[in-house]
Amino acid sequence: MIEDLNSIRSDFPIFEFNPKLVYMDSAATSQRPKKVIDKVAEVYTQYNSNVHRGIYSMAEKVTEEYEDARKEIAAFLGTSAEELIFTKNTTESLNLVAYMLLPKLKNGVITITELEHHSNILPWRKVASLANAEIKTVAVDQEGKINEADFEKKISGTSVFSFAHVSNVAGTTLNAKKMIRTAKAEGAITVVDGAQAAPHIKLNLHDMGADFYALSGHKMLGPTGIGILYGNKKLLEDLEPPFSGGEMVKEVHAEGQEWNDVPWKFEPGTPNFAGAIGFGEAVKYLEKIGMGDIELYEKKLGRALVEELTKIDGLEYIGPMENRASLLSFKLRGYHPHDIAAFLDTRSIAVRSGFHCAQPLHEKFGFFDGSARASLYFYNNMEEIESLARALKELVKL
Amino acid sequence: MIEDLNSIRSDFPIFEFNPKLVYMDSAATSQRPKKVIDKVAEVYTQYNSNVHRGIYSMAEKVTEEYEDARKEIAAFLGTSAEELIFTKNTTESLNLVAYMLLPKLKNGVITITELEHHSNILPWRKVASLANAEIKTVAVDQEGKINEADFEKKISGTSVFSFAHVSNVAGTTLNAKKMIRTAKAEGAITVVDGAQAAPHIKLNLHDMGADFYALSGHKMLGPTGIGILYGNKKLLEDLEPPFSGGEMVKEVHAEGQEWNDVPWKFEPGTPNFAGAIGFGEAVKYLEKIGMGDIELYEKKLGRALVEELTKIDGLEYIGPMENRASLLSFKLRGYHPHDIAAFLDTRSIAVRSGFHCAQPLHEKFGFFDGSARASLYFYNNMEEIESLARALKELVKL
Amino acid sequence: MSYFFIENIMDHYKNPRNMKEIKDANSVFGDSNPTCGDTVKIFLKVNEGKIDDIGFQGHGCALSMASSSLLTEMAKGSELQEALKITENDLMKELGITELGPNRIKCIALPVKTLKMAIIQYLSKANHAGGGT
Amino acid sequence: MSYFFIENIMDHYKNPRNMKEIKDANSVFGDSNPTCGDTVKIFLKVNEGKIDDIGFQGHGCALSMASSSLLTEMAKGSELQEALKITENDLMKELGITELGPNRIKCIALPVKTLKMAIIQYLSKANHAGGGT
Ligand SMILES: Cc1ncc(COP(=O)(O)O)c(C=O)c1O
Ligand SMILES: Cc1ncc(COP(=O)(O)O)c(C=O)c1O
Repeated sequence: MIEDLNSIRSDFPIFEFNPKLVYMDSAATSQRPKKVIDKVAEVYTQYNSNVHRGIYSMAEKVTEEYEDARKEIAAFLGTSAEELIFTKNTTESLNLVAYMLLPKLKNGVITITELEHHSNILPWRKVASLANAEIKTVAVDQEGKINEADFEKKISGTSVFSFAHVSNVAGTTLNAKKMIRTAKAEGAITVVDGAQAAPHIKLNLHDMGADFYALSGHKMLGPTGIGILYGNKKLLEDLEPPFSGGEMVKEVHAEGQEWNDVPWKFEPGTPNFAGAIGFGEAVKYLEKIGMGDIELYEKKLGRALVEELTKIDGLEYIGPMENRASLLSFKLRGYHPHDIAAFLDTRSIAVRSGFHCAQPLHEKFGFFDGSARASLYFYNNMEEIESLARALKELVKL
Repeated sequence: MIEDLNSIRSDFPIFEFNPKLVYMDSAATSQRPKKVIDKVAEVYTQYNSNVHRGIYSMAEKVTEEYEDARKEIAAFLGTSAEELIFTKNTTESLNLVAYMLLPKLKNGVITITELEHHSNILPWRKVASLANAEIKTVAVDQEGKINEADFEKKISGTSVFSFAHVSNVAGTTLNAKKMIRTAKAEGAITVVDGAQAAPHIKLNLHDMGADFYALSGHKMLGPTGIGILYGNKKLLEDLEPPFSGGEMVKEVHAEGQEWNDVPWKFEPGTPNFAGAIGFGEAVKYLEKIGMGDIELYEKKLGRALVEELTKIDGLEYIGPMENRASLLSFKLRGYHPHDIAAFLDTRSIAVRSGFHCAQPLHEKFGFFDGSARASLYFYNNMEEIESLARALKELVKL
Repeated sequence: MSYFFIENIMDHYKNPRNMKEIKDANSVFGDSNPTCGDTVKIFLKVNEGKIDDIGFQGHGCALSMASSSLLTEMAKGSELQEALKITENDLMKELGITELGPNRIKCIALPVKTLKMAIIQYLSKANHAGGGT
Repeated sequence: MSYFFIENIMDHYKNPRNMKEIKDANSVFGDSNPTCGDTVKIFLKVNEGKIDDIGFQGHGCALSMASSSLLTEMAKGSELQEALKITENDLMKELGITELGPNRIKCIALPVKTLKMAIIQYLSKANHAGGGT
């Protein structure tokens, strides 16, 4: 159980540097524990050299650390290491899979949902325009939950189904396993945007059955510039790499080339090896705390967030009342979201305002000015939620 | 003048951690000074939050640092900040520009040279196959220099001309300005792979006239996972972004979207902001030492490398005798390049062996087992070159 | 100091000056900041090269509304050439803000840009019509 | 300790055993490590399920050549089923190497893999031919 929160907070140097900070923007990017920051510095200080192929000692060491990080993350996600492609973030992962699937999309149908982040909308619009494919969007109800009937209808005949596992605005968690089963029965390839799920939920991707799963290291204690695209091994072996360059080939001749094995054939160029190794350390840290415990604790935070904030007069939010992720996107009658965030900043509370890269969803719910979003992680606590509520009440009285 | 080398070396923590290390693999990745390592840790410790749009103080601070880094790098390269796209490495930069230019390549001609790294070959093969374009390859002579007559012949009618400014195997430096002028007179768009030039040469991209220029931060003292694609503003404004997602749009609606201004429309998703800020710090460090001085000093190193190593019986190298970058790719009769590197490792000398992602070039020169490559930077010195030569002589006697 | 505690800003925000439509305006220009949903529309009544009357309508955060209000005050009665010269910095000075992060500058830039466009539109119309009222 | 200073390795490298073509081999298999240009070709003379004679030809670094040489020594005279079981680890032990980085393991893996393929090829041919010599 997460009880000794003080000890957890002291693992994060930013709270030491800024003890008053109430950081509620973890859905944008999380804070990072000392272990991760130190690990990155360790790479640069002790065995910095390029991964793969180098056969002097430092190069062997860094390659080992890099591939060990991949194994660590694979175990964490319930996959095997050769199914994990290192990218720079979720957005690159989604663009990569979209271009990988392009040859299979000719005149096909791509289905997404109304909950998507721009990163899971725009790449599909791009490949749809290249492949003359159609995009269908599954509707959500007033609580931001999938409209089951609409899903059943739209999934039929779909070539690729891509959806957010957890919405970064509504806080809805989708029943990924069930939806994937339905989609696969229709012959669809399934892609999951796990940017907001992987940091908060114990995952087992093999059990879930997704063909592809995308996530960002920086949202789950890792360094910036490192992400993952998980891909089912069989598919990875069959598909062509859309991007190419050094390190992802076995042979290149004046005519023709032979790709490397998976996953390396999808990792052209020098990877962010310090970032990957740091991400491995982040995952170790999460394992130590325990994803099960994190999930339980954050459920409490999510519930408290709704309870405390809905006491405020004129506050409206997007998403379900119950079973929500520990984030809340809201507006306050008479106050522009920017003003809410700017005012909270005077109280050292960091929340984001705007559309959070999900403008169609905001428009659907009539949030034309966007929203203010408080997004929490396991290093937050109940007192901070009370501080947030108190500050908002102050604002309303101003 | 670079004279006080001891003080420079003490800026790099890896030499303190491993005082015997003779690091001669900087063409693969450079070492990083303490200032850069510390800057990355500073971001994570003092104002870690996502760039753009956040309006609380930390988000403002990190956005400012991120955009200041872009300005710093722009000044360093002789461009304006809005022409610099942050990528993860040269390879991503080259893939990005190749896909950006895809719509202009239909049935066109792409010209490259025999000196190219796989990262400047394979992306062009990919878009050539998509656009039904032809690839022409300008030959080099026995010294690894451009065959001028062949260049004149092949450049005619070219849609895109892409070439390595400095070869990572032969050490040849091309006359970029002159070749660009010729290519532009033929109506070609010019792309330069600057991975091995930017770390070593004082650049002024506006003066050079390239339309695009790609480079990697990790080869010039910066963190891993950060690179640059410079693009001429007019072209950047006209071209469509091939990759998309959060942060690179002004508006997204159920139907349609409006891209952000340049350069942001080419930067989908959360950037490697800690990496970019660290890269800004690296460039400041290089400015302080002085690129002019680095160039002069490395000329000396390059000359000494050839002089000392060619004294060894049975050694053959690729590239020009004079005017070479401070790197040497060589083989030694009777010794496989792997054995050379493994033996040098026992003497704490780190060199790379293999094809260095430039297999066609090795094959051209009959180096079918690849080569061993010693690549130096301004933190290397003459004594280290002597140590290398001594160790190779030892090997020959073994 | 945060703009929340600068009286001048809060005063302009809560009691905006010149927040009105001008029916017989001779130039009307509207623009928006799509990333945050802010909108501003400016109405100009120009007479012999001077801004006789100015109004604005809009919708957005306190900063953008207060700066629109203040801007109309500053512009009212001035020569077009003078009004064209008003910058974000002038507004900040008048509002009493010493610094503003990169993500908020655009809240102030929107009304400045919109006024500029309204004036330019007026001038080019006047030009077209054969040179001045 | 680096392999340069392990006598056994240097001995096998400089005086490779069984480095020969076998003209009447009943299985020949060649493979390569394209990333470093190493090649190995293995010749097998099998009799009643036993390796009567074995030869190799090849080209590569000291590690790959020494391990090819040693491997032929280990396999010679053994049952096919036994020879199939030889792993990279066994070779390392015999050579006297305690650890090997990820980028060098493949130098040892190449001859092991090649021998395996030569045996499998022999077995499937034998099978096709109606079951055993
Ligand atoms: C000439 C050249 N181009 C491109 C690259 C690729 O750089 P990166 O691996 O950082 O993408 C390299 C580095 O190996 C290089 O030397
Ligand atoms: C649901 C969702 N998908 C995708 C992304 C994009 O992640 P990144 O910016 O790390 O690429 C985010 C993060 O903002 C997100 O919340």
